[in-house]
Amino acid sequence: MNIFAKNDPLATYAGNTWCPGCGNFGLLTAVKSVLKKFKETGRLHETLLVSGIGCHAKIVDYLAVNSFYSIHGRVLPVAWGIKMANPTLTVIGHAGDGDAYGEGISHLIFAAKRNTDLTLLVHNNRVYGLTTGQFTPTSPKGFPGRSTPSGSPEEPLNPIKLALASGATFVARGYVGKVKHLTNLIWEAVKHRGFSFIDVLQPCYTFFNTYSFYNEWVVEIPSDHPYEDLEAAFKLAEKWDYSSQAEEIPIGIFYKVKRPTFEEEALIETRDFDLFEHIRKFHQ
Amino acid sequence: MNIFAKNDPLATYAGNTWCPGCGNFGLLTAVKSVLKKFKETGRLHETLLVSGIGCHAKIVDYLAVNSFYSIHGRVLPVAWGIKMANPTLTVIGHAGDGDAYGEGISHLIFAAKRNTDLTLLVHNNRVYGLTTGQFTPTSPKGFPGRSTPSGSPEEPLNPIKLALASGATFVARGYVGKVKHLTNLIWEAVKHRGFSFIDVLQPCYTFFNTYSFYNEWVVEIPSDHPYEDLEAAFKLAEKWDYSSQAEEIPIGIFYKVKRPTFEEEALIETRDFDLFEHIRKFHQ
Amino acid sequence: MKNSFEFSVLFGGKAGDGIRQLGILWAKLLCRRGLKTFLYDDYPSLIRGGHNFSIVRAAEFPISAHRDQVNVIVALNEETIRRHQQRLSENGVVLCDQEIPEAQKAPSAQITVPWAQIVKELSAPKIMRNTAALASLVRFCQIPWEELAQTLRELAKTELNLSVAQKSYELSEKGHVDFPSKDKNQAFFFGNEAIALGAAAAGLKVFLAYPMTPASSILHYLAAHRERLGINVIHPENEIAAVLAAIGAAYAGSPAMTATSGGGFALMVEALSLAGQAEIPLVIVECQRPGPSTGVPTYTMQGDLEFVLTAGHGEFPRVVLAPGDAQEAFELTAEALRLAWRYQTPVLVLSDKHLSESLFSQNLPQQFARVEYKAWSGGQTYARYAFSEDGVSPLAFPGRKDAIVKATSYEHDPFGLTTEEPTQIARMQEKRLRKEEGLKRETEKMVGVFNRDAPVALLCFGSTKGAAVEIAERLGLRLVRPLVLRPFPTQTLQKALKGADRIIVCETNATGQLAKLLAFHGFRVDQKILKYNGRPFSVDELYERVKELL
Amino acid sequence: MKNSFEFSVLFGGKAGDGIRQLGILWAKLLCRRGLKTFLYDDYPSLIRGGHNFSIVRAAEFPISAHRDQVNVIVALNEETIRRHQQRLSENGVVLCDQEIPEAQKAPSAQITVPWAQIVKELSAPKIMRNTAALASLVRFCQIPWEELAQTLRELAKTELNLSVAQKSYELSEKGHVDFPSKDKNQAFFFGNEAIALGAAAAGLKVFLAYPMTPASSILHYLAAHRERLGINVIHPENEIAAVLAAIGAAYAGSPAMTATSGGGFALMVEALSLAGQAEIPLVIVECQRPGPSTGVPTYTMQGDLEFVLTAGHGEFPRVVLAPGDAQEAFELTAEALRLAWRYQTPVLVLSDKHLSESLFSQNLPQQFARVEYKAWSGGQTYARYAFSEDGVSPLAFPGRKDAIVKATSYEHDPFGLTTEEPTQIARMQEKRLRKEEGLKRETEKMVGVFNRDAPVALLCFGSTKGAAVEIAERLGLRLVRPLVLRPFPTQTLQKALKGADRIIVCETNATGQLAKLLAFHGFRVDQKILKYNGRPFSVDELYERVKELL
Ligand SMILES: Cc1ncc(C[n+]2csc(CCOP(=O)(O)OP(=O)(O)O)c2C)c(N)n1
Ligand SMILES: Cc1ncc(C[n+]2csc(CCOP(=O)(O)OP(=O)(O)O)c2C)c(N)n1
Ligand code: SF4
Ligand code: SF4
Ligand SMILES: [Mg+2]
Ligand SMILES: [Mg+2]
Repeated sequence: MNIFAKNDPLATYAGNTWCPGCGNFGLLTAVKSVLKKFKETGRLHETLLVSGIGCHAKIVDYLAVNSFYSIHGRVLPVAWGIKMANPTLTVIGHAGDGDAYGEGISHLIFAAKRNTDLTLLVHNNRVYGLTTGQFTPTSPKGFPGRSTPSGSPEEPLNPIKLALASGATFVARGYVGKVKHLTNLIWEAVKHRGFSFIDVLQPCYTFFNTYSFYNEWVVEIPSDHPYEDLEAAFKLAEKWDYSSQAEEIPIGIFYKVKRPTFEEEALIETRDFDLFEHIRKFHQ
Repeated sequence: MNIFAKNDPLATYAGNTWCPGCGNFGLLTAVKSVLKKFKETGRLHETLLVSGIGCHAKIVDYLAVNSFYSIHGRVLPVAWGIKMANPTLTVIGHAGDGDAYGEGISHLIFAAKRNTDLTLLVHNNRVYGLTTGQFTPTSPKGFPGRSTPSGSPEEPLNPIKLALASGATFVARGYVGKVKHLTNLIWEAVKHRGFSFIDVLQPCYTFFNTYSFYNEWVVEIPSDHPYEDLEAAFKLAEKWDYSSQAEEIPIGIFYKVKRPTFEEEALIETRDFDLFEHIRKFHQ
Repeated sequence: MKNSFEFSVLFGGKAGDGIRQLGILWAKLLCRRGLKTFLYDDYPSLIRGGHNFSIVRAAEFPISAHRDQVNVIVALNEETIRRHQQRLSENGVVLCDQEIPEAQKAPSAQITVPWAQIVKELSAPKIMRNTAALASLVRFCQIPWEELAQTLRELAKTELNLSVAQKSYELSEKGHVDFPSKDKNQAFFFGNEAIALGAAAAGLKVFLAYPMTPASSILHYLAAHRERLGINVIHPENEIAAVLAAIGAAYAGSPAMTATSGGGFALMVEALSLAGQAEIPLVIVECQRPGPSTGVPTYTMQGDLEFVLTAGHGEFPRVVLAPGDAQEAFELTAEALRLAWRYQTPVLVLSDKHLSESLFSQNLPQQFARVEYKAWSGGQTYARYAFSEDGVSPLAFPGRKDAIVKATSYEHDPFGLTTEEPTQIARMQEKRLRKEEGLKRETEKMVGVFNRDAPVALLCFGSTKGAAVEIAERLGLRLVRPLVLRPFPTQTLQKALKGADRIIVCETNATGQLAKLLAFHGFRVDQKILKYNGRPFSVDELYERVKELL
Repeated sequence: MKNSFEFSVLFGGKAGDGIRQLGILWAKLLCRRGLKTFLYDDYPSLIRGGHNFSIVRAAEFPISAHRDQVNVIVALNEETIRRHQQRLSENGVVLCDQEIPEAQKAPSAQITVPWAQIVKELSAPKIMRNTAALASLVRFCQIPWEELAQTLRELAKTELNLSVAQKSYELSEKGHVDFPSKDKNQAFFFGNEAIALGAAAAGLKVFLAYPMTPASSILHYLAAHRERLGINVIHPENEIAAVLAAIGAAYAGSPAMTATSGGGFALMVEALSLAGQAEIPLVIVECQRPGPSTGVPTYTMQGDLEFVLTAGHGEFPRVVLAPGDAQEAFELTAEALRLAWRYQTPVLVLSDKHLSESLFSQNLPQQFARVEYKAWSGGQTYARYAFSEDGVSPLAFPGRKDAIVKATSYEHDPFGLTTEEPTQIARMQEKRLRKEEGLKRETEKMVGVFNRDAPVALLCFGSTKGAAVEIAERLGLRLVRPLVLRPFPTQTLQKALKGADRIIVCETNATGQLAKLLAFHGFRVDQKILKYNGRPFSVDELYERVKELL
């Protein structure tokens, strides 16, 4: 027996259990295209996915690559530890919005601050999917989830602004309705040295169907956007604050700069040592 | 026996154990002045302090007012819960920088997002004081703490930017070297309805003596600053990024706007109910 | 089984077919007829697709477990028939949609009705096939249309539902079952609803929880009813915030609770210890599911008992209560709040998926515990942690003019100021631990005993009650169930087990945690029946497992 | 005590006076003379002020505990004399600064030296009074100047230190002690240094920790030596990140560890369970301090034993090791890494403030455990969770061309893909739990026994060893110490306790957690000696407490 699906060397035999119409399918397609490039250059075994828990996280069961299906909110520290052990791996994190912006928000801020060399894709459906439809940090105010049947009382967070404020060096937004654009974004993110963050708009067909809303308002960021200008990025991020109204929802790269990575700044080459010499020197 | 110090109705009999020269003394003075105003209007019993764990946190032992000496990183959720039970209390949180920006950063973001009606004073000495001198999220890169003897490998976080990006409605910076200015800031923060955040520069005399650095660079924000302009606030916050260089360290209010509080938006009047009527209606 | 009417129906289909809702409506309809019902729900961790099924058992006698054999299978897809037809009893019938291709081939008696077609014709959403199926079942059971109509009117609420039901009712055929009807309506509660109501009845005022199966429905229920119950219901950023805000609320005077499953509880452990030190009345509901870690999120296991018994650093009093059905869930959750406030210490209610997400028809007691506490009567300087004989200090809340209320996580003196002085440290440890005496006294009697004199004793805790109680009756066994697991009710158990020749422990975990706990307290355990595949015991399965040992 | 030389000195002053450093230098100097030393450090949770003291005991025989009586008090302030003079033995002497006003009045023999003045004259920082004091002590003990000079040169390093010392040495007077000198240097280690080195020696490559007393010095030591030891040492944003990154690192092939105290460990519990399910070799060091909650952060208690034994939701194998001194700390931490990797499951090392922050002079063993694992030999499709007889699956790390390595928190099939299927769930639970057999076999012998045939047996674990071993020797008691607490070494303990008339358990907590564990495993406990004021047993105190019972 082996782990592969019948006709697809990138897929496992695990049956897909996303709802029909789920935005995760588009994301899966995009990620697969990126993995395919790795496969073509014989580097697929050097890629690794880390996921949280939630609908989004099932993606690692579907893909025949190295993966760590971790726990809710902890994609980033697990991925970080993996990089400590083996900085040559290309690590892509898959988190939900509950995952990355709720339970695990602290790690997002620190991954950005440290410029850890990995990519985080947040499958942002603005709802807790797998736990059947509660409001998340990016749900619009008034969202009638199961924990807030008369409407969420909170304004949403804007994760783009948060990532910018935390020092991320690659900040982008994608949309599963634009798979090709998303594929390119992911590819750029993976190539970027340092922490690459993509908030991926991923409608939840069952609990928060936002397709037509996004289709109406999503606009690609023009290529003359000043990618290295933090204030410009912040301004662009303010165009849409994750509410249920929009005039324009920019997708694409908001910000991209070079900064030394955590791995470059903090890690040393590990090696063995002579215990008894060490004791003679420091303990006698 | 009673809890009061001999000659000071605002102080307890607990002996002060901060190091001579500690910046916390200035903060204590400022807080005391504010509490004094409450005392004068007969409302001291309606004030309440919540602290984390660290040198900063000892402040609650020294003050003869209601307090909850909580655990490391959890000032804000405890304070939030207190407000749920009794929204009429004036709650002031005292956190360390390790506390608020490390262990407890998630709660800071959500207190800001929700606009919970309380005040958070971060005693930001940019070092873990009580655990004897490790680098914190706001230590400058290269800081030689006990966990990073050859220098911290990370760029500091800018908590002002973070609070702004998270939706805080009152964002300020104070300095213990300017006690009067600080007292006013705290007073303004306490009066503000919603989440008021003050990052207080508090030199740690023992592990990170920054007095002369701050004395040199601290500049009060001019009163014509556009307090309601988020982008202006962000720009001002960028003047100093918590590194060991500065050209100007603005102190004062960066940002201040009105927004409904969590308590207004989310809380209901609690009351008793008739169980058997409820059962007849929903369970039969 | 008893010589009395009982009837089981299995409803099966894909997630998204409304299987659960279908089972619930059927169960409720029967409750309104005065029957006792029990609903067991089996579903994988996904939102659409996969295979869901619910078994609704109804009887004239009290039940709180399901059986493997069923009288009717209501199949919304072919897979249901394939997976479950071996469960059909003699004369069992499959009700299914005409469109199911396999239908004709299945060996058992079948009744097909054009549910999909009905729904289509009425332009109803596809999920309303479940209403159509319900109508066929109702018809098959010779239950009058009016009863279904009324149930739908009250519980399902849309007109379209009624039309679909009516059409399907008309097109369906009668069976031969004679469904009894009693005078008195039965109340029905999911385990988690009973927990929520128990807390509310006892005086809960603040509830915080982060969603986690199988605890989430406590949050959903309380959120839906918050105005009615007068409770603030908050979904915060994570479990740590949930428990700490509950602590803050309790300190400031509001009875507060949180609920979660094992992984979320793990995140609350630091705060649990804080509640112990700061003497905060805190109630945590822990709804177990199979671990370790994420494990099998929508299934059941009693694998966290040892964990909750000693979770938290340092030593402090705590109570762990383990209800076995909805009625106990209600009573013990109310009691949890009472004990937490009476003793100012954390109390845990241990549930599991099988209790939390099964539907019971039981009546709730008229009498139940309520929050009460030793209030400070004013006078001298208030000392939050004043020494006292029973270890409990008079309580005042911040905001009153005559008291300074200082709570703390540090070791402290009576005023709540930090101490590092050795004698003070020891005295305060003793003060807190002294509460264990009162707690022990108050909980010592909390043991369920049935058939007190039978020579073979079956022991279990929590949701295993449902199956065990029937087995005990059927086989004439003694059934002994500790309802409190810490403090452990040793003396009562000793009495309850007196003269037992044989002691058999049954529980749904792999290492026999209750058996270990019994051994620790000096009890002999002769045999263990363990199950750890994520599924609860059905009556039939437990019967076989016990029979093997006798 | 043995009829052999021993000598205790108490150093006291304010935090910030350099008391600890002073004690350490003295201890090290004596170690270099070939004496055995033990340093006990008592300090409140503050940075400047308060009252700190260290007791350094030195002897010609092995010791790992302090005594209450001391031969010399080195007082950097008056308070030290007041607080401690009752500890002085007959002929004891107080060494203090001329400036101390009370000095003259104290009843005991005193030698005053103008330390403050010396420091001032040499324009040295005030803290260097500690060096001056050390020099007076050295002089008093008739130890040649050259020895002090060399120690200072190597350990304190500044010229100014030397000048201060020299001046003070000259101005101080000789006493009458004849301090022995042996050939062989003794090595010296704080408990936490031994833990760090044990891990490093076994093959640690990634260490992550968030500071928390009394675990922080593991972080500080490893951070200071990271280049030398070739280990990545990282201080992350919180304990949750620490443990999860350690898990990530171990999954990717690097032996990883984290260290914390009870409150921090509480935050790691969710991840502990993950390591159990995902079968990750994870080592966590838990250095206990008095709880509950923040408790008394700089003091000691053995209050977290029950917590660590069963922390985590669900059922999975784990090991809990409890060293009693530096040598055992080294050996058992190395063993922890070995076992974690051999069995791919979490292993805990349980220390406490008294072990972690005391200084021991002991030699480390030449032989010690190292990380080894069942490596995958390639060939067919790699299955991370392949079934095997001992429950351990061959290991491969992500990055190799021939393997897809999938780790998961869900219940899973051999490839690591999610399963909800009942048979698979049960089989995987069994697979993991099967590791307990091997673990049991490998750890069963881990019991320390002394005076095997004595009729009265003293039982203890962890840091209580130091005092207990001396008492056992002095009173002719049997001493039995489980070094592993899970799996519990029942058979070996049975053998070790065979024929014991009386079993006395001593531990530093309020509820007798080791005693409970023994009872659980069927052992009779006749008497308990508990201490829970945050202070460890001194030799003298334990002697009195045991004597009372005999
Ligand atoms: C510590 C913890 N808390 C709660 C849960 C329950 N849980 C599982 S998935 C999930 C929500 C997932 O939402 P999101 O991250 O947005 O992912 P989605 O399902 O929407 O893709 C939660 C709360 C958990 N597994 N662990
Ligand atoms: C969960 C937890 N982790 C770690 C600690 C140990 N600890 C106590 S104080 C402190 C650092 C405090 O630093 P900061 O918050 O900056 O406060 P400061 O002492 O500088 O005022 C730490 C890490 C703790 N008490 N609890
Ligand atoms: S619930 Fe939403 S996010 Fe989850 S699989 Fe269904 S459509 Fe996708
Ligand atoms: S260590 Fe620093 S912050 Fe703490 S009391 Fe001393 S000077 Fe103040
Ligand atoms: Mg989501
Ligand atoms: Mg600090």
